[in-house]
Amino acid sequence: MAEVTLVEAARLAALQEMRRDPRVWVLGEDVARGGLFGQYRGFIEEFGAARIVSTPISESTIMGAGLGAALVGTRPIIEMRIFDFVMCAMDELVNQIAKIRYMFGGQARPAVVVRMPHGMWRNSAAQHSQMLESWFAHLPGVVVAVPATPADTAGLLVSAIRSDDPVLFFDPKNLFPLKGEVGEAIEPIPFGEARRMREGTDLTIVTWSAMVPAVEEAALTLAARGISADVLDLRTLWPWDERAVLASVARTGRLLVAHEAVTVAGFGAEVVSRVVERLGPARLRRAARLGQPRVPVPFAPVLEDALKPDAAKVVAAAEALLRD
Amino acid sequence: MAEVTLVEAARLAALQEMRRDPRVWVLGEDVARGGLFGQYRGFIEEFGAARIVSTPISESTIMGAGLGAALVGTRPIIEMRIFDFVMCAMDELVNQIAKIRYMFGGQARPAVVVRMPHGMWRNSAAQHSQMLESWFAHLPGVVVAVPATPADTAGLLVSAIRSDDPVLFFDPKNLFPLKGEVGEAIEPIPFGEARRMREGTDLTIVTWSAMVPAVEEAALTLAARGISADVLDLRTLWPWDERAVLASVARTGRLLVAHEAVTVAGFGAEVVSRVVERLGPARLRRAARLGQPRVPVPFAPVLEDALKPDAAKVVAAAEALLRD
Amino acid sequence: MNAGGDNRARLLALYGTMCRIRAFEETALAAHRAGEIPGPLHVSIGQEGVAAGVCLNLRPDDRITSNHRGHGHALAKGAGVAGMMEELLGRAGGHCRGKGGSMHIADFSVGMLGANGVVAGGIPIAVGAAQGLRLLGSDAIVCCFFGDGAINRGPFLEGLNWAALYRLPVLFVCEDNGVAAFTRAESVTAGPGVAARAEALGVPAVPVDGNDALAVDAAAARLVAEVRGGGGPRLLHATTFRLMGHTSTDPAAWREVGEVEAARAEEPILRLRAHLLEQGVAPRTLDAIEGDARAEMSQARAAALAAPWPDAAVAWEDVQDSGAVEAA
Amino acid sequence: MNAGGDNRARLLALYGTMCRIRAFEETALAAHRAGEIPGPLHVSIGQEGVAAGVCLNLRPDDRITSNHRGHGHALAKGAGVAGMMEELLGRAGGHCRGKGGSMHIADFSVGMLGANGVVAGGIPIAVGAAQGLRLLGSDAIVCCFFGDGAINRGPFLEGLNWAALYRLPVLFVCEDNGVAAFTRAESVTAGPGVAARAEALGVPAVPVDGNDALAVDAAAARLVAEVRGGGGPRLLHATTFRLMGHTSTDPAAWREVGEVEAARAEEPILRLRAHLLEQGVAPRTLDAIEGDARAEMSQARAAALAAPWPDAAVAWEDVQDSGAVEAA
Ligand SMILES: Cc1ncc(C[n+]2csc(CCOP(=O)(O)OP(=O)(O)O)c2C)c(N)n1
Ligand SMILES: Cc1ncc(C[n+]2csc(CCOP(=O)(O)OP(=O)(O)O)c2C)c(N)n1
Ligand SMILES: [Mg+2]
Ligand SMILES: [Mg+2]
Repeated sequence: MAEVTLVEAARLAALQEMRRDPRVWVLGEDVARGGLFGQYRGFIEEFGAARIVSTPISESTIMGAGLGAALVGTRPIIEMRIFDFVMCAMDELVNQIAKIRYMFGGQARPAVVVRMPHGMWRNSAAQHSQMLESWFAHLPGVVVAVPATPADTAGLLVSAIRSDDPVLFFDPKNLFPLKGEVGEAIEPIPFGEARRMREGTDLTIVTWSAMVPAVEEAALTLAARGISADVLDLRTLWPWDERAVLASVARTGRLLVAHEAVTVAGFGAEVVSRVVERLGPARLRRAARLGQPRVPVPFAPVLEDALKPDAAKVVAAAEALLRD
Repeated sequence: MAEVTLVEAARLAALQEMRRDPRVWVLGEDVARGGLFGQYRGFIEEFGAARIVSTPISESTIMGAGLGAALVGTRPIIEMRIFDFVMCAMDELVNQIAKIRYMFGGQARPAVVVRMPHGMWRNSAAQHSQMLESWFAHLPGVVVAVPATPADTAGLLVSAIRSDDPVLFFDPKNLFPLKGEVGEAIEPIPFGEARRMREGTDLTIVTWSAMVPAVEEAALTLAARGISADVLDLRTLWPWDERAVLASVARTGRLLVAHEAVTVAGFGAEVVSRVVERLGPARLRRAARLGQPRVPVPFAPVLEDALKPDAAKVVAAAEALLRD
Repeated sequence: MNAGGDNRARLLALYGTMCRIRAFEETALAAHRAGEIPGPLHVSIGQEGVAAGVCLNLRPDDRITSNHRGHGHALAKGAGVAGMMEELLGRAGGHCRGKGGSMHIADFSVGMLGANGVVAGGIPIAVGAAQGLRLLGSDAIVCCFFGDGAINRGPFLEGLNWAALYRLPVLFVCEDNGVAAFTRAESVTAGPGVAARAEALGVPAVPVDGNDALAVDAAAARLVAEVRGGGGPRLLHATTFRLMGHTSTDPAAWREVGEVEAARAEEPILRLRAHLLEQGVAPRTLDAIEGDARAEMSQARAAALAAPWPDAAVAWEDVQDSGAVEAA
Repeated sequence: MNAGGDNRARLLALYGTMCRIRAFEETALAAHRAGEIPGPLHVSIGQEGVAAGVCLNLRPDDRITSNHRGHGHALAKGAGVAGMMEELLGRAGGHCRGKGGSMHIADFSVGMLGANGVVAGGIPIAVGAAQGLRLLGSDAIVCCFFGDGAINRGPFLEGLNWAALYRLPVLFVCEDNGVAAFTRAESVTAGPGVAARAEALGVPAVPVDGNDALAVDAAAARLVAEVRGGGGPRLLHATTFRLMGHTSTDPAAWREVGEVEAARAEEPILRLRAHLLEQGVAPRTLDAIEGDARAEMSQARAAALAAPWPDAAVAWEDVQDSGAVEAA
């Protein structure tokens, strides 16, 4: 077990899988230089230019070529640099990758991993800070991974690379420096299993990705105030661990979903709705969501901070949920 | 008042607005030939090639050029032909149009209408049948219009053309032949006001776009079985008429949201969550959503029918909601 | 090209493929009119020379990508007719289990990686397939078919630049029928055309009369050899004519008077037939080939019509392994 | 170009603009290092000749679009410095009220339609703006700045084809600094280059030494006249050199030894200065211009530093008119 940063954990996972399987390769901008965040540092030396392909600024083709290469039996890791740039490759992702297995009646298996570092990060403003993971939970044909710790990032990336499904892998770029333990041999973590961050009895908090540290902090504050939160990090949004959430809310009767993405039509809505449908309103005393207002991400720190969901807002939302 | 088809109602609305305001113009593929569905029939003769611009198959540029033209003070109607093709223009829509007013601190007003005929239509399969309207409710900076009748299509299109906000206008292509009354002078319909399709007391059904006729039929069947449904067609998803929904559910205590789109993370989740948050679970006896399973749209009629939410499924869902 | 008997066999094979494509699509049109085929149907009648001439030069393990007008490409690459016809009719035995239909016809077993409902959608897939094949150590190549309308979409530039950069084994084939849907190519395409665009992106381009199947065959033979030999990508610019409307329901009323009639005289099957007759092939040999093709396709239609629909349960399959499909 | 006194005034104006751009960006770099400027900062130090030489030929009602490296374009088009500096520091008085920052710098009051965080994002906007201007009966033109990295994205092809097709008044300016982020242009760009690509799309292209501000001015004067005269779009291919890293935090360690030093000798401000001295302009005149520029920018920095932050409430404004913003 070594203590490494989240971005290094991701690097180690990709490294392990590329050593294990010669069909795995990487394509994206600047990947031969290690990638924008160093997530492929040293790969070009070990795997060469045939497997570490630094590409032109051609997002449509990065995505579409990854798909084509998967159709002949390789297993590409498609690196999108920053999530927002995937908007330049949506036809390839939404109309092609997500549908090709179905549309062709199972003839094709687009076994790609699409890596998309997402979320707010160092005041990068509206075009470099988006979190639209809920879009892809709504899109049939893809797995949606939203890890938040070094170990989960590593384990889920291993699963993603080994999966025959296309996996949309949302690297939490603001958490890249976060440290944690990662094993020598990285074991795959199954999709659809939440991680219980904390056991509690008063309310259930469900979260994922960049919000996880804020929720962790909030849970401590709440504990200090005598409020015991049961906290789940979903880790993947499709599939997602409905069972764990239902079991928790069945006990606590109160549900708060906290995510960095915009609240309106965010994945929090799915979680709340599902709980209402499955448990029935009677077994739920209160439910609420915390996310960004429906506003693009601004540049100035004072503005970004005003919108960004943080620990204090989680605490306030949790306390409000208990006041009735 | 004349009885016209939905597509003709849309044509009349655009015609009226183009006559009223010389800054309004249309760009898209084959629009000089009247558009794929005849929604611009006769326009080239009246307005000429400067205002009815038949373009290359260049969706990125159709969208982006519309934006640029708005920035200098014209009011483009951006015709996307079929919704799914907007995937080729998502950077221009999501990263540019939706954000430009905010990102530039209010200096710019991207007053565009983006028309995107969406939904299942004559067995067009996975790449020509999508309904992803919930994505855009989640996207700050845009209005989302999802009309379902000739009158609403006409009135909302007039509002869209006059709006300084970018309006994403989802033409319900499967309902184009539907007939209804449209006034001589088409009055704008405000965004965010639901249309009450039917008054009732036993449950609230919320719906929009292509699902509206199926829900109408279902409500009749339910009535015949002694179940009285209060039915709302939202007409726009952002803004949406939360007030009308809350008032209705406060009376009925039961909520069914029915849409053609995939249920998971669809806009139905937002409606249910909002009702739970606002009314509190105690005032809600049951809630459920009906939509497509999380599956791409298949080609064969027998398969499409199996997945498509229809009147019978609405009836079944409503009855299930009343069984407790 | 080969000489003598070999050459004659090759020409007859070419003729046979073209007749089969024509017969398949005429049968499909009739089936569509009869209400047996739902959904949009794009036929390539008049363009058969390109698909047949190019694919004659491909190996079974070579791959192709196609566009919305893909029946000809699929048949020429060897796709099974029964599975194609069943697919068009939405039957269980279709290559795509009835989930794709005409616009998504595909037969991976013969390297046909799929038609595409998005114009230019096949271009990045083709370059990636070529890159993947190289990584796997194969010397198979990829042939990418698209229309003149596709050259105004971004992926054309990105894909050709990419293929040239990595010297990928891709043969791009632009089937230039002069129209995109209902719009004439010259009214939406600036500059000197597809070949100049390709050359400016580092992809050598060769023009050919796409209605002269022999010329297509010869040009493709040369280009396929160059591509397979490691010379990097090439583009074949094949001019041709779409004798029918954009879809089966488009009367193409916007054509000029006499335009289609004039084009009929230049259509590729007639031309190859004339050549073969000149070469001394007996008319009845050719009639037999045509007749066989028609019979094959009629039988396929009848068989498809008698074939079972897919089980409704099939609609929930082939989505993804992870995660339930959340039945409605 | 004008001769005699007029010409000298023009050259001094050019020199002044370049010095102001340099001073602005050096000041911004210092402010970034000092922690006053958050977020990514892309400076164009070494490339000032292009922005200054081109924009000298534009009218106030002409429009420009820019990319992520937009300070020079904005300043050359006349954007207010105070509003720019406040924007970089995220202050209330920024042109974008602190919502955009460096990467989204914009000043619509002078026709600067915005920098762009997406490579090639400005291209379709520029062509549309030109189409809109024509519809409104204006003879203003649009100048669209982008880097060599943008020519591998689809919008380059689509936008140039579009502009040529409709003969739109757009001057495309490719600032070719030979690198895209951390990757050399030649390793990602196939074929003969941007000019050939433009010509293949029907857009006449002219090469220029972008570090020779006089040459840029002369070429731009000619092209702007052609574009405004209704000749349709043109492309100016300006070769130049980025003296700094990709962003303010990139040490550009991947440059070859001596590469930057060699380039420094060819940088555009030095070159124009040498020319002006040769023409008999007194050194102190030039020193004064430089000094004024530095002073202006230092003051702007100090003023911005003292300026108020935006109210938090501003974060909820400028989204859209319809629909509440649903405060968290
Ligand atoms: C991205 C995209 N835009 C628009 C369409 C609608 N469409 C289908 S085929 C077609 C014309 C294509 O023309 P071309 O590529 O020349 O092929 P052809 O039909 O002539 O064989 C259009 C516009 C589409 N399928 N995809
Ligand atoms: C679509 C997209 N892909 C990637 C990026 C990340 N990125 C920002 S600038 C840049 C390099 C651009 O190179 P060039 O256009 O030559 O401009 P230069 O930086 O040299 O001025 C890249 C890759 C981006 N902003 N947008
Ligand atoms: Mg064509
Ligand atoms: Mg560059």
